[in-house]
Amino acid sequence: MAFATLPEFLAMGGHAPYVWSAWGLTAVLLLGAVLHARFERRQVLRQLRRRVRREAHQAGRSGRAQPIQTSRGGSTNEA
Amino acid sequence: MSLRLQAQSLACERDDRWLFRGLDLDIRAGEIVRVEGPNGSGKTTLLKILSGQLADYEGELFWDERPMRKARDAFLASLLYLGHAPGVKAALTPLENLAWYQALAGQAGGESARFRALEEVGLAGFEDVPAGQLSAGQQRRVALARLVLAPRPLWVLDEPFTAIDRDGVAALERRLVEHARRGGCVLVTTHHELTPCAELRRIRLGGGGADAGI
Amino acid sequence: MPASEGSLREGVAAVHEEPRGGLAVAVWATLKRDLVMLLRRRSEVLNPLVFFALVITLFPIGISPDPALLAAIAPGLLWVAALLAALLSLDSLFRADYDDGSLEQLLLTPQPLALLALAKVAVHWLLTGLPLALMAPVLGIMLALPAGSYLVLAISLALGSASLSLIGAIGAALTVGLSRGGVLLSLLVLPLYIPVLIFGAGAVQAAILGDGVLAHLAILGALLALALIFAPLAIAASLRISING
Amino acid sequence: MWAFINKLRSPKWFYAISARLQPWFWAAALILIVTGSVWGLAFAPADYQQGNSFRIIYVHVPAAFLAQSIFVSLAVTGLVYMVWKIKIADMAATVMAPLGAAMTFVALFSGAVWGVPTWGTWWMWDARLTSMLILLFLYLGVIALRGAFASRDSASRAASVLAMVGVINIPIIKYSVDWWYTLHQPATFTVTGRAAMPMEMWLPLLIMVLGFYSFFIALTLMRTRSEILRREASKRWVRELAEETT
Repeated sequence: MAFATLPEFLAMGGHAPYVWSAWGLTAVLLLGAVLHARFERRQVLRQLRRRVRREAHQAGRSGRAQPIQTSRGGSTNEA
Repeated sequence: MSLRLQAQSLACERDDRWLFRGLDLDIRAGEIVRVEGPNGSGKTTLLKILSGQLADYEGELFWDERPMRKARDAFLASLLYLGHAPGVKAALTPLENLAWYQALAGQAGGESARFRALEEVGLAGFEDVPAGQLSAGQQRRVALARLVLAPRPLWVLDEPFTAIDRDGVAALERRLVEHARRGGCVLVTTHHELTPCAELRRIRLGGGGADAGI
Repeated sequence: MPASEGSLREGVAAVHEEPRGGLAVAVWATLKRDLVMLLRRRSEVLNPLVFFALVITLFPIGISPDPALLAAIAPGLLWVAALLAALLSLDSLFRADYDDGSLEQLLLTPQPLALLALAKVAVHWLLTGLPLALMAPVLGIMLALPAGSYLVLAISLALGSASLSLIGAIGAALTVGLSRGGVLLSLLVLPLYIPVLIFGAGAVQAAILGDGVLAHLAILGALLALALIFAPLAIAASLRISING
Repeated sequence: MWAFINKLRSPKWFYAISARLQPWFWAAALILIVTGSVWGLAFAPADYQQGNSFRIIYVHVPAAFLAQSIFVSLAVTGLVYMVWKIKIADMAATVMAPLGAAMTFVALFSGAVWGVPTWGTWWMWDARLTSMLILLFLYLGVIALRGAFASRDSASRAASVLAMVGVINIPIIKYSVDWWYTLHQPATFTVTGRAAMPMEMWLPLLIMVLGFYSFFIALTLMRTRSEILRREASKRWVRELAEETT
C-alpha cells in the first residue's frame, strides 16, 4: 500500500487533479461505451420486433400468406 | 468469330436490396437486346455489371464461353460502352475528344478516321469547335461518333438517345440494326420505343427484382 | 456507311492481337489531353499560385514585419502555404472526369487504370507542384529567407509536392463521388502529408543552418518512391469504388 | 484456416459463436481492469521523480496501445472485407472505429494532463502526443468518410482503402515525428520512455493493458452483434430471433 490513509490516497501527493481527471475521463468513456452498446442492442432488437410486427400486419391485411423471407419494404439501412 | 456474352444466375444486392436475382442471359452476335424496366429497377447497374465496371455481383459472367475473370482483356478490347454521361470534354474539340478515345483503345486510325466519324454523326463543320460550345445533342453525337470510329463488336449503350433529335434517333436506330446484321451485338437501355425488327430482343427487369428471378 | 463488314472483322481481329505500345500511347494521350485542357483554362492553373502568394502575404501582416522573426519561420511558412495551395486544386483532379463520364471510359480501357491515373497525377504535379516550387524562392525573398537555402527550397518543394500530389490523389479519388467532398478531402489527406512536410521544411532549415541537406532530400525521394509504388494502386481502387457511387 | 474464413462468411455463425465468447471477455476485462486499477492507484509505489502523477501511466499507456492496435485492426478487417468480401469484417470495422477514436482521445487527454505536473504546461509538442494527435485525425477521417457515402457498400470499401493507406503511413508518420521532435527539442525527458521499471510498477501496467484489450474485444463482439441484427434484418433467422426474444 502506497498510501497510509484515504485522504492521502485521494490527494495523490498533491497531484490529485491530474491523476483523477485522467482516470475519471477514462472511466467515463469506458462506462459510456458499455452503456451505449447495451442501449444500442436494445434499440436494434426493438426496431426489429416492430418491423416484424408491421410486416406481419401488412401481409395479413393484403390477404396473402407471405413468407417472411421475401417480404421487403421500408428502408433497410436506417442506422 | 464467336461473340457471346453469357450470365448465369446473376444477382446484384445493393445495400440489402436485391436489384435483380437469378438472371440468366445469353447474348449472341446479331442481336439487339433492350433492357427494360421501371426507374430504379437496376438497368444501369446491369449494364455496368455486363460491361465489367462493377465487380459487385453474384453469379457468373462468360465472354466467348470463357469466365469473365480470364477473358477480361479480350472482353474490354471488344467492348464499347456509352454511359449516361457522354464522356465528352467541354474544353476539347470533338476531334481531340475522339483522338483521346482512339489512343485509349490503342487504335492506329488517324485524323481522317476521326473526320469521317464526325461526318457520319452529322457534325461536319463542328470538328474544331470546343465541345463546350455545342448543344447537349451535339455532344451526345460526339460520343456516338465513337461507334463509327472504333469497330468494336459489342456495344453497351445506356440511354444513347438522350438529347438526340428525331433524325438522329432514326439514324442511330439504323446504325444499331446494321451493326447487329453485320455480326455485332448491341445491349441497350432506352425510354425511346425501338422500331421492332428481327434482331430485337427484350429483357425485363421488374421492380425490386421480384419477377426477374427466384 | 464506311465501316463495312470487313472493317468490323478487322477490328475484332486487331483487338485480339494486343496492340503493341498501346499502354504508352494511352498514357501519353491522357497526359497530353489533361495538359491541353488545363492550359486552356489558365485561371485554374494560376489560382493556386495566387493563393500561395496571398497566404504568404498574410503572415507578415498577421505576425510582424520583423525580418529576423520572419526568417526564422519562413521555411515552415513557405512549406505549409505551398502544401495548402496544392491541396486547393486537388478536388478538381478527377471531378470533371467523373461528372462528364470520362472516368467510366477510363475504367473500361484494357490498359491498367493505375498507370492512366498516374498520368493524371503527373499533370497535376506539372501544373501545380512544379510552379509552386519555382515560385517559392520569390516568396522566400519576401520572407527574408536566409541566403543559401533558395535552391534547396525549390528542390524540396518540387520533390515533396510530387508525393503530395500522389497521396492527395488517393483522397481525391475517394471523395470524387461525393457532392461535398472538398472539406472531407482535406481532412483525409492532411494527416498523411505530415511526413513530407517534416522532411521538406527540415531540408530548408538544414540548409539555413548549414547542415547537410542531402539526407533530407534523400528521405523526400524515398517517400516519393514509396508513394509512386503504392499510391497508383490505391487511386485505382478508390476510383473503382467511387464510380459505383 | 480456409474453413474458418468460410465460416466467417455466415453472420449467423458469428452471432452464435460470439454469444458464447462474449461473457468470457467481459469477465476478463472486468477482473483485469479492476485489479490493475486498484493495484496501480493504491499499491504501486510512487515514482521517485514524478511522485504520484505517474499513476496516469496506467490509463495512458493502455489507451495508447489500444488506439494503435484498433487502427491496425481497421486496416486488417478492411483488407479481409475487400479480398474475401466478408461482411462481418466490415461490421466489426464500423463499430471499432469510434472506440479507437475514443481511446486516442483518452491517450491524448491523459498525456496532456500528465504534462502539467511534468512539464508545467497543458500541451507540449512531444513526439508521442503529436503522433497521437495525428492518429486522432486519421480516425476522424475514416469515420467521416464512412459517413459521407449514401451507399453503405461504397462507404465500407472507401473506409477500408483509407484505413489501409493510413496503416502504411502510421509508421512513417511516427518515425518522422520522432525525428522532428529530437531535432527541435533535444530530448530531455519523455514521460513513458523508461529504461527499467520495478516489477511492482509494470505488472499492474501489464494487467491494465490486457484488461483494455479484453474490453476492446468484448465491446467489439457486442456491438458487431447489434450491427449484424441491423444489417441482416431481412433474413429469416434474424426475424425468428426477434420473435424469440420478445
